[in-house]
Amino acid sequence: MDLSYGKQYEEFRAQVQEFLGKHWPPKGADAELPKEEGRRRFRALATEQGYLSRSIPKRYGGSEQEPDEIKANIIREEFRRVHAPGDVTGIGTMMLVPTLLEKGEEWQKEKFVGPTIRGEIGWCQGYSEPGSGSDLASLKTRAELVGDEWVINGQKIWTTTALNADYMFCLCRTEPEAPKHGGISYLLIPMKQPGIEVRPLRQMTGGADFNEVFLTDAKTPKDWIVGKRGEGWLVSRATLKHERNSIGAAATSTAMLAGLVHLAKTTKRGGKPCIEDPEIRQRLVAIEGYVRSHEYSGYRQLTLNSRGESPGILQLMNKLMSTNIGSEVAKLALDVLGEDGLLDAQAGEEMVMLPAGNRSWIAQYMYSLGIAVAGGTANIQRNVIGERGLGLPRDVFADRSPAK
Amino acid sequence: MDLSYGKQYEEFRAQVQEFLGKHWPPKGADAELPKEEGRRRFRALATEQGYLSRSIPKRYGGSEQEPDEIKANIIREEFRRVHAPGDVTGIGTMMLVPTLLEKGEEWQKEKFVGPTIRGEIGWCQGYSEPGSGSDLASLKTRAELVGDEWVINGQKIWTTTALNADYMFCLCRTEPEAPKHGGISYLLIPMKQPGIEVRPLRQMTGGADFNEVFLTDAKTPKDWIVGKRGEGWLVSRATLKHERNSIGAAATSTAMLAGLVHLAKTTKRGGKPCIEDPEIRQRLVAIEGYVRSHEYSGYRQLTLNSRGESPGILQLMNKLMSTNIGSEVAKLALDVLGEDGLLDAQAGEEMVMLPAGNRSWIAQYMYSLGIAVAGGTANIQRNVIGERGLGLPRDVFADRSPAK
Amino acid sequence: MNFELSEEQQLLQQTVRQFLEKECPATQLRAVFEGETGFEPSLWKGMVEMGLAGLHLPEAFGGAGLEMIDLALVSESLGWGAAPGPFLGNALGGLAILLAGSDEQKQRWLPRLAGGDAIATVAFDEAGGLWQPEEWALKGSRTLTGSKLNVPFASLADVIVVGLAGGELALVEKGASGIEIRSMEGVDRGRRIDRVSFDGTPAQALPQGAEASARVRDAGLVLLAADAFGAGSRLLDMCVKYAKTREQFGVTIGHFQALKHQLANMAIEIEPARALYWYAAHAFDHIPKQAPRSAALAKAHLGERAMQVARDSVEAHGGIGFTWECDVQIWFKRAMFDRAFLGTPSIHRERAAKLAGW
Amino acid sequence: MNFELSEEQQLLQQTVRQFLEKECPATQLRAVFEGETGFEPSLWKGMVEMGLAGLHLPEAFGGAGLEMIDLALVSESLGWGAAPGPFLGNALGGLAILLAGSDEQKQRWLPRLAGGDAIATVAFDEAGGLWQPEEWALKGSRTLTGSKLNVPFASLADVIVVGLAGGELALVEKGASGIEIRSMEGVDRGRRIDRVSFDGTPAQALPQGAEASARVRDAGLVLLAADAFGAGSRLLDMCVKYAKTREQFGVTIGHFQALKHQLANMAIEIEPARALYWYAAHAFDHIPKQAPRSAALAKAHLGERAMQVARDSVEAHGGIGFTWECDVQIWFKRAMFDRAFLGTPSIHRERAAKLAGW
Repeated sequence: MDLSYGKQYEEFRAQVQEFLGKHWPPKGADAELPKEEGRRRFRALATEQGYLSRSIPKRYGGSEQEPDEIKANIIREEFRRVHAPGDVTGIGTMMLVPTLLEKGEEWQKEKFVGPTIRGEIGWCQGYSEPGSGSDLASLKTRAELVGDEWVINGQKIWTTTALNADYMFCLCRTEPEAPKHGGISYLLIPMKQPGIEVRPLRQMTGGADFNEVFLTDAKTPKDWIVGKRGEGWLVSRATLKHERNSIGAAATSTAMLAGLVHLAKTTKRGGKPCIEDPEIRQRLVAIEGYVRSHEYSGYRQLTLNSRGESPGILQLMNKLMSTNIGSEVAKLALDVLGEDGLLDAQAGEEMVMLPAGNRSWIAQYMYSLGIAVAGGTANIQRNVIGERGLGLPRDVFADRSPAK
Repeated sequence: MDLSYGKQYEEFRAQVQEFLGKHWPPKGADAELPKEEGRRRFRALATEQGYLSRSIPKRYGGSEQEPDEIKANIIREEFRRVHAPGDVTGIGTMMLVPTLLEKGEEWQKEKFVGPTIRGEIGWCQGYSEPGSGSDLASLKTRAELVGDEWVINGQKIWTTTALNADYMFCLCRTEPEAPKHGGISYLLIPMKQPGIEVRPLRQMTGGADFNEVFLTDAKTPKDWIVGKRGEGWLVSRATLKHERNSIGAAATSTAMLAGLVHLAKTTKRGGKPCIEDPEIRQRLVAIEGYVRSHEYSGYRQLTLNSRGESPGILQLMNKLMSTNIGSEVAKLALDVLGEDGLLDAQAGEEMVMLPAGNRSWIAQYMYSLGIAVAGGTANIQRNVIGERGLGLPRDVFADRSPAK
Repeated sequence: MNFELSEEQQLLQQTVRQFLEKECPATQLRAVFEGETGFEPSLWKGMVEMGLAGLHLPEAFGGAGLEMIDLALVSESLGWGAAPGPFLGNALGGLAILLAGSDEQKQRWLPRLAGGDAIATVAFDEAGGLWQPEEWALKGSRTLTGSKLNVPFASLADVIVVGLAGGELALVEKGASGIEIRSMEGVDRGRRIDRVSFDGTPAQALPQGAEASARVRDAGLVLLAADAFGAGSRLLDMCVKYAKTREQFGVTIGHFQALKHQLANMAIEIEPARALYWYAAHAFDHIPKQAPRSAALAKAHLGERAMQVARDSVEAHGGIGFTWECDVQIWFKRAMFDRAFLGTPSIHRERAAKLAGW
Repeated sequence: MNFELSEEQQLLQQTVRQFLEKECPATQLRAVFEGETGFEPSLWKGMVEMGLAGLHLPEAFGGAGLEMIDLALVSESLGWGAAPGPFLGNALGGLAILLAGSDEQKQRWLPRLAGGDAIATVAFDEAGGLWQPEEWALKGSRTLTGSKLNVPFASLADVIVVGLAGGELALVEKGASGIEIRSMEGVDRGRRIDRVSFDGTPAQALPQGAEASARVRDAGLVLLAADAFGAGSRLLDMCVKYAKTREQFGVTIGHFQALKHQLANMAIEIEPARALYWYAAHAFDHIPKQAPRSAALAKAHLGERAMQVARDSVEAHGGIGFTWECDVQIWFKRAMFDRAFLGTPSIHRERAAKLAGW
């Protein structure tokens, strides 16, 4: 066991630092460029160096590097340290690009991958519908081929970033006659068109991180389909494989704990800091037991992933671990807050990881439930752990989904 | 609302006290009688007075009183106060007698009820089998009519008091061809016969409150059957209606809490009594919240039952409330015990309600799981609350039982 | 032994519920919840006409002369309906004046409170969660200088009962000089809370304040426990209904055993606690020795249980339960108020331990 | 970054497990568990031959010179198999002598301990749960008078490492005068505990005791955490197997979603905690600053988690899980030992809070 990254990785880290020293913040002529242009230039340079878009082939604008989670982690660490622009984040790079690379047509890759990883175009995801939550495959949004266009009608929900997105990758029912999972296609749809209306979806916190998207005779070209007709379900499953970054999940847990400790130190009860209250101390350390378990399990997953080995059941647990920890943190925080538990949540607050003020802890108290939902409800997670992790029988009602 | 028993009941209490003053402990000539004989005589007197066997018709040796849970409660209280022998307890009086009265033949009532309520004969219950726990109706013990005798083969488990019982009331499969619930008959079987072997079933505590009963060509007369052939399931359900005494359940919870408080006061940690530890105090009061809820809900059930009204969902919760409280009490007790958590359970200890020494708290720590099982597992209880209490759909697998 | 509601009491609860279903249905409730003031005069007027404002005040003062249990039953029904408005502060303010006021003070205020011509509230909390009479630090008698937090509907109140050092109580009237009232933007938009600052503000002491203030606090604990029970049981109803209608995988989600058991657990968390607040309310009038501790225990337990049920309710509703549009949020925030107002569960658990002599 | 076991380490665990499956199957295990002494010489001999007795001792003393992580991995495997015997006390006793002993003391004892010619144990606890070095009150140097509780296999030990006031350590040899050893009838019959009383009993101080005792305690915490993880994960295995074979209502009970989710919850309680004890063991040798706190955290967390998993396991087995015949009880009691020995979770949570400077 060795928790340092090891010699050759520290050398790699040095190279990254040297590169950053040279190029960020922009030097010389580049320093004169407008901000966005400067960032664009820097990203281009960093990609040449193989620091960004590492998993993307060169011909689509990536740097096509050997997968190495540890190098990726070092790059994230060093770039963050100097606030240099890293890989463009968001659902486009995280989910659409890997899907296109695996299942898309050549022209689709050429048209969409480059601009997406350069942040020139943004995406949103059209999966969930009001009637289809855990039972996603029961979605009803219809797409009909009329001439050389798809005409789409229906409603999507829980759509983040829909307001600014240029395109949506969307699951639609194109083969009404086909069985549940077989009737779905994976379409790419321009968002800026009359047939699409986006309505922010307000949360109990008062903020609105999500949207509803209403499609009324929305249109998209016949060939803007990824995979064949009726293969949409499989195409969408393919992406799930790319969802990972276990470290990320654990980082959230550790950040929440740090915030909670800070809160307990700075909040007084009966004149004394809450952290001196024996009961609070017991509960804090009890939570930390879970947090460190998650954090160190993240190290282990990182190690195994970087070797191309599977962490097995562990990686099925990340979401539920975060959910459980988030909820315990939130409950203890509410006890620490005392009378401030009467205050309203910081309205419009983005999902808070390390809450700043007490009002954002109230938001956190509510978000800790939202998180549960975002990752599929806790019960779905338990099904996954029980069935895929422990090999227990599948739910009677859950019809076998073709992809697994 | 009025938590006192009210005037006419206090008068009744006075009568009971006066009676006890006269007759317990035995006076005059009775005082000379051998102990058992003295108790028998006293019970006879108390029955004449209408204090014992209140629900049993006079012709079978009872006192045939109007049902009145409050009077029954007062009698229990006063008799307990002076340690006078009350109604004979046990599964015979609690389950068999009510069943016979409702479903039995006249001759069966005459033969069995009197001796049972006088404590002259003892019973055990033959329901559960190794393969049939929550799915009781799947029981396999066979009884075949050979000539004018039933010949019984099979195995029963969780049979309390089997070692001393004179008879067993037993569910046996008599109609192998009939559907699951329809093939069962309710037989009365003499225990003292070569075909029956009783093996004590040792628990994790080391004690043995239960037994296994092996029936190998055990025999019982043709007419020792309650209800018709194949009606055994319904006959056995009928008894369940008679199981109640909500106060009893809550009394257990309050007694456990009292014991726990005593333990926390008398056990020291770091030189100070545990009850001064702020975390222990928080947990104690948190448990008390559940205990008092249970206790006061018991008052309410008593009130409603005494009016012949149904307490509804509350009544379905008594077992699970006791289970949950028992388990929380046990866990806190183990924390209070500290190093003594390393000690073995008081072997052979009967189910402890108000544990005496630390070793019996260890037994309690284990029994708090056993209780869950005894009342049907907690999951069965949750099904009952969810289905009968909240009207949610029945489990897919649980085949409808005819009686409900 | 009779531990069940009388027919009158059952009728009282029905009446309040039916009134709320008619006068404060979801749409109306939401409008008030999202509105400027959180107060709907016509709704309050209706409650006053039902006699809810003076239920616990003597008939001599225009009240109904009923007991704490009756007031608590109303509180449960209001929690069940998440009824917005000043019921709580008004009830406690009136009780304070009744128990601690001079005849003149009673004459001046109680009839108006009972008749809905005036609204009262209580200003107890001081920075640091100092809710309990023995913790109050605000000094002064004829004039007050300092501030109180989390005062329900202070901006609406004609008279504020202010807690002072030594557990004393004083009255401050609407528009008194040097008084400043600022909204604290509370989470329960049906029961708004304000910060009230005094600067040489004239006040009138309640003669028996020191003797009465703890009792007023206990009454508050009982009413909050009752309200929390009402909110929790309503949330359970909503979840059960949802489980019976929402379909996934071709069946109503109530078919899924895990959810069914979660709902059963919610039921066993909340339902038995009804008797806990009943007992505390009964003890308030009939078992004085047990009253303070029963109130603390009921408030701590129900504050916690209802809050947990509220969290479970969001999850039981899936994504939609997390939205503003879903009514769950309104009761969720109701539970947050009931849990924290007059002190969090841990505060009252520790008080209950002390009161038991532990 | 490499936070995974080496092939050697995986092999080590496999070897121990296979040895136990072969030499200590359920029947054999039960025989020792129910037997007089809880000790099976041939089994211990086998472990010694695998090098388990001296795994952490320098090769110079006949040990394998491995690290705490390796010792902890063995401890996990022993917990997994509920292996009866003196491994724990022997390992800690040896470590104490190694860290605190004079060259002569090391020469005298370590080779024999590594070679299985002698067995060591540790006597730390004093009445009142005083397990921690800073709490020890037993005084004396050349001779000891007083008593120690919960000493593993004292009756078996050739040498007992005794904790003294000031965190000092001393050796007492088998049969020393004035020593009295009485069984305490511990709950884990695979790791018997005795009460040891001294009356002018000759003892030999370990020169570096005061410096080493806390570290020996920390080692104990790591080993107990590892053992608890082994026991908990084995219990989970048993429950999953049972859920896949036991039938009710015509299907295996694993089909019931409520049980499936309970098993999933057990898995998420125990499985991630593996990394927690790995980290503590790794820190013991490589991150000295974090070693004490990581050990306390791992022991508190795993002591609690494994115990809860054990309780859940009884329920997951239904009635049969409550019987003596069902193997669950053996691991249940293993978990009880791991939880309480060297101090309950709450003790180490408070220590962890202090060590964080909270």
